[in-house]
Amino acid sequence: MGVAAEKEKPKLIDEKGLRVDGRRPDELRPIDMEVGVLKNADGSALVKYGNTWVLAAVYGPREAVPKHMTLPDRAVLRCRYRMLSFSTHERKSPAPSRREIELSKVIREALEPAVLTELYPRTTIDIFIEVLNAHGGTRTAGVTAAALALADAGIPMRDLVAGVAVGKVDGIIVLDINENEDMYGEADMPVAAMPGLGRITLLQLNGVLTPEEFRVALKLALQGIKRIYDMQKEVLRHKYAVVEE
Amino acid sequence: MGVAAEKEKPKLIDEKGLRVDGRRPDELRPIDMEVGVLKNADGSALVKYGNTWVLAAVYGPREAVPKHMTLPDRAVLRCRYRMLSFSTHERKSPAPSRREIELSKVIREALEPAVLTELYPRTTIDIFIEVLNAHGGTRTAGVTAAALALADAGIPMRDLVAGVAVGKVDGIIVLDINENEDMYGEADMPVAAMPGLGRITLLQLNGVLTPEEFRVALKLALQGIKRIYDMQKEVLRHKYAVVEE
Amino acid sequence: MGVAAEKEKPKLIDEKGLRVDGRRPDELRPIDMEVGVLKNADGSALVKYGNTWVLAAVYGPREAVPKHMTLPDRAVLRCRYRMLSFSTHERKSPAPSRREIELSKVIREALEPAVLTELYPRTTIDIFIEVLNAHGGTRTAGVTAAALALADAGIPMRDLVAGVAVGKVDGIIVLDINENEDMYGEADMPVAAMPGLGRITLLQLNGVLTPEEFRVALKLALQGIKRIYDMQKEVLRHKYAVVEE
Amino acid sequence: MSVTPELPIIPKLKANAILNLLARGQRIDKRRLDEYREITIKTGYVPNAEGSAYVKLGNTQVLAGVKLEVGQPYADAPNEGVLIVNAEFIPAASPSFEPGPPDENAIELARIIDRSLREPRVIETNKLAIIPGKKVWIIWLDIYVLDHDGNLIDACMLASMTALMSTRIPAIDVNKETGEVTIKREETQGLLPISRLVTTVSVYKIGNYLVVDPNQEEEALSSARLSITVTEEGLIAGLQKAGLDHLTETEIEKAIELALNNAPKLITAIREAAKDIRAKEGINSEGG
Amino acid sequence: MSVTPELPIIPKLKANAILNLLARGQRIDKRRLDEYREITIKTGYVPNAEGSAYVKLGNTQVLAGVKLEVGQPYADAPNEGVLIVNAEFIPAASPSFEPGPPDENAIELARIIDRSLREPRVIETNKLAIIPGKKVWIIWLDIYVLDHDGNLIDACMLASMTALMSTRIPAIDVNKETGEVTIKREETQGLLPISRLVTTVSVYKIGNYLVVDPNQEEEALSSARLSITVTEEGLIAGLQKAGLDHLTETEIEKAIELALNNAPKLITAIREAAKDIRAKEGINSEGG
Amino acid sequence: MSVTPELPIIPKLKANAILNLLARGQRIDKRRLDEYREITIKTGYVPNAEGSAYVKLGNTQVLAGVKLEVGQPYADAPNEGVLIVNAEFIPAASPSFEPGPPDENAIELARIIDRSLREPRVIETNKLAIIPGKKVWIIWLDIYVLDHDGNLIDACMLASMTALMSTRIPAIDVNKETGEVTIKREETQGLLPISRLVTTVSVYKIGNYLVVDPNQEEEALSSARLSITVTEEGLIAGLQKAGLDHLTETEIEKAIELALNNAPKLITAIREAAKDIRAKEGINSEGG
Repeated sequence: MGVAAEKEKPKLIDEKGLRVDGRRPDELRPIDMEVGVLKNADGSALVKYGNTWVLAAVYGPREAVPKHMTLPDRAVLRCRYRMLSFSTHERKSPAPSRREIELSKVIREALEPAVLTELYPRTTIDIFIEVLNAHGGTRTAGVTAAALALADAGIPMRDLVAGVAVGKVDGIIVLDINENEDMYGEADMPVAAMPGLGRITLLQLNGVLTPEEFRVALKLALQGIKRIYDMQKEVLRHKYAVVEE
Repeated sequence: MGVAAEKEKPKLIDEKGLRVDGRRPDELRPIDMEVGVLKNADGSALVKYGNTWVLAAVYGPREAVPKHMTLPDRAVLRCRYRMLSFSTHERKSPAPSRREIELSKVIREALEPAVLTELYPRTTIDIFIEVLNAHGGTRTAGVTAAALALADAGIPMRDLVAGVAVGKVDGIIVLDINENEDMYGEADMPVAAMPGLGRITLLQLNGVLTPEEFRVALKLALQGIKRIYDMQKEVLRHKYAVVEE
Repeated sequence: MGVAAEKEKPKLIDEKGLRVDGRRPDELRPIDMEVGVLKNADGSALVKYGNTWVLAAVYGPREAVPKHMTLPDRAVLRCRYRMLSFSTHERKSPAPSRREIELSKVIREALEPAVLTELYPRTTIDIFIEVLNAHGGTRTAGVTAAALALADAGIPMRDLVAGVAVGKVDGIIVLDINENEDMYGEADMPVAAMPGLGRITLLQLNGVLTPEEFRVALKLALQGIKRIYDMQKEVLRHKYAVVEE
Repeated sequence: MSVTPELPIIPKLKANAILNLLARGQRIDKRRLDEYREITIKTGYVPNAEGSAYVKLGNTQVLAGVKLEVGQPYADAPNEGVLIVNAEFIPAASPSFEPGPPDENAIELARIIDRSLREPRVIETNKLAIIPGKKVWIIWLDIYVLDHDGNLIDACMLASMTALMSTRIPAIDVNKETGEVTIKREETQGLLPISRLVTTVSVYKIGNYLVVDPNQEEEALSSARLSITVTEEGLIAGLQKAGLDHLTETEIEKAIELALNNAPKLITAIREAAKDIRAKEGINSEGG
Repeated sequence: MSVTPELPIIPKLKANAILNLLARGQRIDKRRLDEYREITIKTGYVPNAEGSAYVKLGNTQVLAGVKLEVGQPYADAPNEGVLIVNAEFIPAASPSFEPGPPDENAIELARIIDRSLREPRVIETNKLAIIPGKKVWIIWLDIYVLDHDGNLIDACMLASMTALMSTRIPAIDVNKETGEVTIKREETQGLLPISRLVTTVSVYKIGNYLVVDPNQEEEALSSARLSITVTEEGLIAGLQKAGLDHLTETEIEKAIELALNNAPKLITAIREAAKDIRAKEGINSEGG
Repeated sequence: MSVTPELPIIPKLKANAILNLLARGQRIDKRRLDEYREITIKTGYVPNAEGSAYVKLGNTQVLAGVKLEVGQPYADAPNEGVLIVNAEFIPAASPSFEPGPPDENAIELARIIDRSLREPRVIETNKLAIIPGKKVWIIWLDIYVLDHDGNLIDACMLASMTALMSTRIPAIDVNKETGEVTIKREETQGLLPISRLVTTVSVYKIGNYLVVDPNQEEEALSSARLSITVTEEGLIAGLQKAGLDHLTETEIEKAIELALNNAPKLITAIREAAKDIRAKEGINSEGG
């Protein structure tokens, strides 16, 4: 959005109502999920939304080194979101950007309502989210991956959390926007939720919507989240089944 | 002083012997003081010397977080002087400059002789000085404001501390120099003292003076400090009286 | 080596087989050593290999301030190698470079095998190496100086450690390469060892050698190290003798 | 690393009092749940800034200032001015603020305000090129929290919007040969061009209640926050959920309603505060 | 400050088992002392990188990526491209890795790989000037350790060499008047010119035994390491001793032998992995 | 944050001995109260520096070096060279010095020396433009404390002034077309132009006594310090009070007197040390 919209904005919805990558407005990108991809981490997951690839790793609950950083009544979540330097078009400097600092907080707060931290007082649960390739929706794919990694680590949760970004492009509300739609569209709205409980845990909007457009966008996001959530459960069920055998 | 003096130096003393802002050589700028301007701080003060505006806040005596930074026989003073980024003509980067680090030390050492730190062993007294607008004399206005904030916090002192800068401009020794006099003058000498006890606690000189000029300048500074000190007492007395009612 | 070799490479070996500074291939630069050059440090040494001058200081064994950085079964070595800002042709920024961080590790690991750290559990031995002037071979001169400083501090060692760099210039393997030979030569190989025990504690190679050239170079380095080691012992013997008197 | 914060401790009795009142639709300071505290806005507060505003919202005090410098445009927008927003929670403002670089809360706040200004194109940056493609105005918006008694985002947004409304662009000399630009800060060439006004309304969830503009104690009891940016036309121009707890779809709907209802009053307060300065420069303060 | 590290604790029984097996010329995972674990290399792993490679060496996983930017050459090599190597041990990869800037181990690893590429002139940087003396290609090689199960240097070297082999140079537009260069990343002008392949073989001393490619437990028991860079022609192009203990001259000789014997297999693995990409661009992957 | 320092502990007996002697006008090392320790100054100490000086003042050892680089002038002084002063208290110099960036004491020292050189225009920076308005000499003066036995400011000022007196300006090549400047450090074009010599005299208050040039133990007992910069003409060119205690007007008067009396000896020591270098370049060392 914003500045780039001024110049050479490509057509984002064609005459058939399809998007730059051929999707319908309410269609997700091809989504792929894998859990247990790392040996050392207590839990891990690799999640792909099209060309957006995110790796999440979880360590914990574990003892925190500076004792005074723990809480007496529950576990502390520590969360770091960052992009590998070659995950973007222009190389990203490895120094943490203000954007990465903000998103680490936003993602932590998307996961906090789900984790039963009260079961592990005086411990720390570390969540590391690494964007391997960025093509729009990295924070929401990160939430989806982190929730899988938490489950893979055996950390009790109220429900899984899944996320997706909706947007407004060429006046149309669309699901799971990709990088081009993010750059040239009118609005980008990342959402995450615990679908089983109807609880929204992440909500941001960059761009301008009418109140009515907002309502439509939120509904569409929750529908997409439900579908991603079903895939998460399937992946975990499959892994669990394999272990059972 | 220095470099800028080479080019386009304006006349700093006119034919009537008056300064760029119309003051006589021994005249202070209009001075305004207010205490208790912040709700959260234990003590606070806003001090204005003309267009130089400084806010000071004091917290303490309070427990220090890293225990090993306290002293067994008295309170530790911690002092930070800094300029808001829009307080200067060119925007000041928020990263602490070497000048700000030096002045934090100089101001702390101007206040140390006054505070009865021995009454509060193993605690910390924090002094935060923020320059809201800079027009010459920020460090001395900072000392004056910090002393008021310490008094407002109820911290016992041997005496109040007040400060003012004197200078040499167009060959004349003048009181309370402003930014233009500082920039184009020949010398700038900030002084702070406990006037009731005749103790000088801050003395710096940037520029060149003969020994005789120095003596004259020091006397003038001490006279100005006495007047500022009387205003400090008046402001505190007024606040105290109001509380009494 | 490398890039600079492309342009204006000077002749490094003349028709008589002598090097740019007139040395034979197997000749060391004039070497000078002095111990106990600092009053405050527990041990210190100043070592010169030609125009490469290195100062080393040792403090310890001493109590470490953050307790958790000690080891229960032996002393921790802490080592910092750095170049003064005016020690090089272009001014070196005082911020630690990646090269300095790597060499601090390489030098520490050259000294670790020699120090009887097991005698001083839960303590720290600090080694500070300052390059006063750099003209090739600063890391190996640093190892030589640090070993002397450790001995001067009275810290028990299995053997002294001495170091020297060999190199390949104009196709010839030479001892104790200087800055020009390092810059325009084909290979630079710093080596350090405990000669009395036949133990090699530092080995690096920047550049390309055949396996046979490598063997020749290593032998030459060990010969040079032996000669430097004899000087180390002489300097310590002399100091000890003086103390005895 | 973002880390679960330690929540400030509110004495049990006080906490119960606040919650019991909320159940009856009341606040400890007698306000309604959807009511802001008294707002004081002073423009032109800092003489050396090109624009500035001091805001007192209850006992929360913040200061926003604007400095203009000449710099290079971004490669992908060569003819547009550049906005850079920073926020700092100075340690004077609360016993819980530490000296040092901005933490995640200050960074989040600055980025919310940045997006709230950028997305609805509040500043007409396309009018801020000096030498197209080479030199443009850089707008440094710096925000300082001086005293923290809750609802910092709204207070800082009010101060930021007002500071921008009252920003004067200094006169410049352009050296035609070298392309060097000299700023003459003693003269002005007019006001910063503003296309529309925006504000934020932050809605806090305390227990099961939604309130606006909490003081520090209420904020400490809140479990989630939704900051909603609203334009003068009533469009939604930004959202940010924060806090350890979730929101339901119904709560979000209700929060949006609270925002749309409160925004006009806040936008009026900004407009009033900037009126004199904009009138003086012959520009009407009704936005663009 | 470089500080003596705290060694990871290997249970006594496990340690004894490993040492007893070594005495019989065996490893806990049935390998010979001079045998590498299974190597998987995937090229072109990261779509947004100009070149990339994922390497799995046993359970060690690393990812190397190459980004090309346009920048200024060094003053002393005005017509050469510039290589910059960074490595990061991400905290996901091991419970012992901390978030934050690279520590001395990551810096040492990056510098070993940098020198291993630079000294034998692996990249033909002299072909990477765009406007001689003014604009050249900057080659950013960034290496991430994703999962640490020992022998990071060799795994990272394999990934780095393969990533470079598979790097495509984007097309560019040069503005003749201003000298400004625009990168068009969607098009390519060919592969990064590579003159020769190199690899490292890191030999670890455990007790009195020398082994290659240890897993994390073996590595924790090792007292010294010698990393040896070998070119495809069998030249030694770099050495780095590390660890708390020494090596004897004999041990060094033996380590060199192990390196020369193992290098060809590793170089073949790189060549194989990059074959398809280099074939597609019409360049044979046999090096230069 | 500037924090009250923990004072070094001097054994009670030693402290009493020092104070009792002072009462009788004596020092533990037999000096008078107004007497400096032996001063050794070596010029041209560091071959790679353009100028350098090693100073030993009693057991205090410091090293100052000057590097010249070509850079841009400040916008407000386009035809003047630029002086940048840094000081570092290396951890080798005292058990109380920590590795890391300069602390407030090192920064204060560097800034005192910077002002002492800048205010009386010691360096004729107006002669140091290369291409007016574009390229000037940048004078990097770096000061290292090697061994700390008290009175660092005066030792560092002596080293700095002497290093500048002995600084040779390298030859340069200016490319007329591009305006690029190449430094040829192997040749020299003359000495750095110096207009006058300055020194500092730091007066320390111990109990009720004023002394100059304390060793570390005396310094640890002192409660305040006044550093006075004096020019060769006997003018006061800088003052800096430090320490936890105050000074009275009378004490300040007396300190000034001590400074004016001691300065000529120190300035002579600098002049003597730099004599040979300045004579060799055909410039008389009597200042300007």
